[in-house]
Amino acid sequence: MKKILSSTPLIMLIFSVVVLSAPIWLAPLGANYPDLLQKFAIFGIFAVGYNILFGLTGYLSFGHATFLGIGSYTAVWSFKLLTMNILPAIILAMIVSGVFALVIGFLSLRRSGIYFSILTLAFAQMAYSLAYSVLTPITNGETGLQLTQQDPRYLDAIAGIPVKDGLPSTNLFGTLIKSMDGYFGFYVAAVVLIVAFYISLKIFRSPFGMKLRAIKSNQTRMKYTGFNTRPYLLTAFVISGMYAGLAGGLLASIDPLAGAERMQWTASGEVVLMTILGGVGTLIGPLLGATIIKYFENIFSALNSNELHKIFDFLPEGMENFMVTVVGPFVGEGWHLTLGLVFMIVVIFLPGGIMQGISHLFGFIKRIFGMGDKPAPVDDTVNNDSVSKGGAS
Amino acid sequence: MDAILIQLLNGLDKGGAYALIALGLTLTFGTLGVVNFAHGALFMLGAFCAVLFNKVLTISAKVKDESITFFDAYKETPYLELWWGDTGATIIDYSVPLSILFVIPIMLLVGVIMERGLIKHFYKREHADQILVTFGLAIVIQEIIRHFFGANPIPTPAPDVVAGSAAVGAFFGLNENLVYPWWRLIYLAFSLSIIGAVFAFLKYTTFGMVVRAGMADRETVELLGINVQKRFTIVFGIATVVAGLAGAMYAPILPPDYHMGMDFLVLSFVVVVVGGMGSLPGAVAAGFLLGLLQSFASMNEVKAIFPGIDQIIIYLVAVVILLVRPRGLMGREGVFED
Amino acid sequence: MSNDKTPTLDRRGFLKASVATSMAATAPMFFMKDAFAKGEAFRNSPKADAKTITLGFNVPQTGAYADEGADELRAFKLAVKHLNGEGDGGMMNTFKPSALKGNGVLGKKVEFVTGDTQTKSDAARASAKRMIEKDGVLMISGGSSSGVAIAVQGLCQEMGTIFMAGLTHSNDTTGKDKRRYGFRHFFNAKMTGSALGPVLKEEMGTERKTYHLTSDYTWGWTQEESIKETTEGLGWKTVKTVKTPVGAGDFSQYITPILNSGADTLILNHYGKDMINSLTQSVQFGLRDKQVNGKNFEIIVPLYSRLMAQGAGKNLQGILGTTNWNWALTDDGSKAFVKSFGKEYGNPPSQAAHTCYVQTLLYANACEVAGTFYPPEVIKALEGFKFDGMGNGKTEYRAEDHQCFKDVLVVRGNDKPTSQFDLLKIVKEVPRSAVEYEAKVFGGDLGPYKV
Amino acid sequence: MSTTPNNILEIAGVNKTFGGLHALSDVNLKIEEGETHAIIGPNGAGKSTLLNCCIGRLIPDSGSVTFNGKNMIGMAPHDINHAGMVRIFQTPEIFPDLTLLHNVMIPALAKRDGTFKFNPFKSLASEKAILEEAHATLADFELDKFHDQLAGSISRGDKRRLELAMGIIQHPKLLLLDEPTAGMARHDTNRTIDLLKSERMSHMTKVIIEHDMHVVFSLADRISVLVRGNIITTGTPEEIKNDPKVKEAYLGESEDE
Repeated sequence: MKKILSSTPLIMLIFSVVVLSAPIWLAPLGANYPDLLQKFAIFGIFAVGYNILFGLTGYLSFGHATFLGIGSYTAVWSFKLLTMNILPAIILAMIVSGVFALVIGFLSLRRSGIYFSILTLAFAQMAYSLAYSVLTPITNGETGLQLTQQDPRYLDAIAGIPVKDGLPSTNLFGTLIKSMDGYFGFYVAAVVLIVAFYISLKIFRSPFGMKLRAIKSNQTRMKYTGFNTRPYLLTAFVISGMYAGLAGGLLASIDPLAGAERMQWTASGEVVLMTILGGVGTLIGPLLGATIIKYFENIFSALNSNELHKIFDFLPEGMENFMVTVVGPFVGEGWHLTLGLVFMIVVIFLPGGIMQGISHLFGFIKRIFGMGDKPAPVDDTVNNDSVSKGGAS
Repeated sequence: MDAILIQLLNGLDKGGAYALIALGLTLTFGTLGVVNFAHGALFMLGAFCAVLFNKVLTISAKVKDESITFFDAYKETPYLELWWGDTGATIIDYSVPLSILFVIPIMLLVGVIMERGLIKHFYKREHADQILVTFGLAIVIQEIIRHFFGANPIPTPAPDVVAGSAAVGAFFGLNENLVYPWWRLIYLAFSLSIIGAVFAFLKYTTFGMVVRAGMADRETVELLGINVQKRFTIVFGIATVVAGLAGAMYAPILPPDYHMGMDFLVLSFVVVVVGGMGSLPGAVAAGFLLGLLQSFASMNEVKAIFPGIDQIIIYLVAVVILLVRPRGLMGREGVFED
Repeated sequence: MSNDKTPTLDRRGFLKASVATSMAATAPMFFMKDAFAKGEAFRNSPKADAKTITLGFNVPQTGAYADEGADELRAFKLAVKHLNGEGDGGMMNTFKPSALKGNGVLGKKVEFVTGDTQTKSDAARASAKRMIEKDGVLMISGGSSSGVAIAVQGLCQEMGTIFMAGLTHSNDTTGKDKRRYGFRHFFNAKMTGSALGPVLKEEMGTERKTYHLTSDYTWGWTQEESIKETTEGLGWKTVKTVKTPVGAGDFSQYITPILNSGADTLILNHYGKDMINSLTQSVQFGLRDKQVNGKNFEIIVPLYSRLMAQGAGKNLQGILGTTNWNWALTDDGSKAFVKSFGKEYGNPPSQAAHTCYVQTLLYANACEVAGTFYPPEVIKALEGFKFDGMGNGKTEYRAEDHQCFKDVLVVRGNDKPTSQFDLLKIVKEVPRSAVEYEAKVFGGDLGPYKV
Repeated sequence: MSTTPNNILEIAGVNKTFGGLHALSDVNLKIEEGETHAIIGPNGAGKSTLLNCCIGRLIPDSGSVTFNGKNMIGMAPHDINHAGMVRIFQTPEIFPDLTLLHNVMIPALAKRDGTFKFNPFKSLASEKAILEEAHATLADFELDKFHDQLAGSISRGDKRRLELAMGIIQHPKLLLLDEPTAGMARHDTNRTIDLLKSERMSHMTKVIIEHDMHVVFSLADRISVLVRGNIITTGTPEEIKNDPKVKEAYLGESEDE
């Protein structure tokens, strides 16, 4: 039973169904509109990739948004210079961010622990500052890199694609998918997410992934066991950098704009928070973390007293007003407060992030119904893969 | 030449501020082994103690503005001045330095509550967890401050006598254009004395010796066993007070707003790490080094050669130092490396 | 005219309904890029029998401009109230020529949704997309920075939703990045320069040496360029222009070189927190007490915002700058608005609030004039629209670049404030003719009506 | 013992100082293939320093370490491992966050994959040979019943045997054991002795640092005595037992053993 549930094809099947049906089951939460669904998928990719570095090796990078930003810039430049087809844009985004990750990773991985973190942070801050100001000819600074009608788009010109009035839209081979607008964008991102998740799953369950986890557990031992740990770390760094580049490229593919703020330290911090919130080193956790943070950012921030009244409509009037008054400070402009509280509550009560809460919950259910050793669905590997806590430093 | 001199002074001034802000952070790192992302928020809280003190002192009577009927204006003269005359006015004028008396107990209380209530449960947890919980706390503190004070910066002036500039150049018989704000000179002196006081405390008291032993080897502290918990609380309290003092005295230079802590957070981390984790002299040295370099990198002559260098100099130097010296300027092996 | 349109609205309404009900399903029509599908149905077009329409107010609710955003939101709510015929009507009573009836827009009650731009392009676009995709808004307004305005404006062009910009001062918004679907009521750096020119000449003569500290990003650069153009036109010399990083906090290292530069005028091309900090610190460095070249050293802050100016406190007193609007204006429109806003919220409106209120009314009016919500028609109604009674005198929405042309206020930090709101004193209302320029100087392309 | 010694490890003239302290001075030692060689000596004699110099954790100030005919000095730890010299640490160095099974799979993979191999798409479950060997090794060490427990959660004695298993699975040419029974109860010590004498390990060349003379005399073919950074003598257990220098060094220096 356990074996079947943890088999890769089954996990992938369940995962794909869950992801692709998101527009349906997210409807009650008011989160089923295209833009947010796209953000879920894209930041999910970012977090899943980040987890390959942080979750497996324990190296806490504070500069991964740099690669996301570089991916976005690369993709937009591909739209400007080459073609509006998203495939070359995304591939180029991954290559270019991979190259940057190789250089930054090579230098930063000469140090470990917090020294590594600060090195990545320093590189990221330099990239951000330069992109915001001095590199404006490449990045268009604060406004962000945008498409214009006059862009050359050499490949499209060669292919004889006519220039229309207004800005062209990104597409996949012109006819296959005409535009990345709306749900199309989501489904493209969702398919990429499924592939990205599959690769992450394979890495987690490969000897390579096990070695990365061993590095996290005891790097000194790895060296005396005959492994050169630096190339392993660098590979993980570059893979996660390319995931970030992929996410950045997708962001630009769906909405062709790339801004420097995507590379700010707060953006790098966000992916760290997503990963920890969901559960470091678990397969699904980072994805959950990304979803929760993006949900707060987009839905909680938009609630105002009008909407609250609608939500609490079912209560008697006195209660309704009371609830609106109580909840009011935590939504709308107060959404940061709620997010801060969620961070604290999760980390205080669930040291392993939300995934730990979920596995506790399944344990609880099991106990109540006196069921056997049936594993938690979807992500059985979580239990094996999750990091053990305590004893740090 | 004059330009270099004044940038030197400016660099020292900046360095003093950086060192002071980083001091508490490195203390928490070194002794408690906690990565405190709420340190910036504590700095901000200190500044808002000064703001609050000023606001309380300047409470004045509401008057109806006759010309416009919908809002209340406030009388020019606060109650304090009405009651105590010139004495009251002087107290208001000196509200920022006086607020120190008020910052110390408040921040100590905040520190103790924070350590007892939250931080102590995170000593044995992973750094990632420490980051998440303190970052969450920082956001919560920020939002509470915003709720009461709004998002805009609040002017918190220095006393009138020191609001202007000191003729530094004339004093040393140099170019008389060489002036420097009094308050910044005071801040430099203030940070040096606080740094000195913390060092003296650690060096010449038995308590300090235990703490230093702890910074050198955390396990030893635990083995000592005698009231280690209490000492940790006090150390955290000291770190909080230092952060608060740094913030309160900074208010005249940078009108405080709820987000100022986050703006300083990254910088203070860079200073601490460049100095070497857990090394107090390292943090001070790194503070001054980065302050001076930033000052000189901002000179027009330098920027003409390297455009944008002033924006990245701190990070560039951090990268170079960390690549050349594995543990920063004065860090020791094994601290925060896993 | 509106009667003629009714059947079309019906058909559109039907299409809209079918789209709406097929949410989450895979109906192929959902994947159409075109905002205007068959017929003249357009994105979020309201059903004929719909009682309400929704507008989207996208303002910074967190971050440095949160207070400004909160004030914008107050103005929007007030505007919605007035449009729906509640309250005292505010500037609806002074606005002319007005087609507004006080029964909503085209007989439909106005509702609104809000969102947080965080003063970040990505967040602002995400928020705007949510409004368009989820909440079905017809128009988006708000914002407190040019980067955000340009980013959202670009998005709105693609989505076929009208964007009525809030506070944005960069020349680019209606210059090289102008869009058919974007409209700006606020003034810009170019107009600031033109307005300041005569006052500077009058007060400081023609022989000055200026030193610029400029925020190192697009808005800073355009303002520096515009001010330089003006001052050099007066015969002033520019000693040095220095770029400062955004959010530097401590500007001392950029201020110290000024002391020895031989300049006698400092121009701070900073906004928001940067402006407060650089101004506070410049004053601490004794710049205003200095005598250079036999003249008093002067500081100029070309773009003022009263809300932000509060943070600079006394340092602001006597310093010249410009503003789009000030609550102390005494024309009927301003008075009506200040009264209405003050009664509602207990404090006077900021210029950001004013511009957002006006933008909302202008959009509603354009819909009434066009007799439809169909964006191309509404745009045509706005383009070249001339109006008065909105607080800035006679105003025109220029068709070529969607920039409003109106009088600009030159103000000075008040040295004897009578209340905590009385921070700026109006020095001069520079007439519209003095700040006008040709649309083509900035280039750019509005793009198509239909997207 | 053997008259035609095939020296697998030759330590010649190795010096190491820490500050002013001479941890090792002019140490010469030859380990013959197939033998079990014990190094004994009082606390602080430099035994662990000597091992560290062999496996690349420390670099001697002077002298040479030749393993299998190759100079080891300056080589990275992972390369020394691949040359066939494997060390078992005094305080167990395992992977506490991994299961026991994975703990022994890692060294087996190192043996097969070399210092670096990028194979992200190969499934762990498909590593049949490695899995089999890992299970067999765990079984040899009576650990297989814990194979899916985290290594950090087992007893200290089990951890030490786990580390031994991790060393054995690499089939090293030379196994360096740093006090394999320190801190163990008598029962566990005997189990360890039996293991080291088992068929699987008895022919493996081993260097053992040990305080417990019972262990030393049960296992060692030859013994070297290290005192204050000097090898004072090397010989068979019988020779050492009767060597007056050794007696003097031990009785004069150390109170317990």
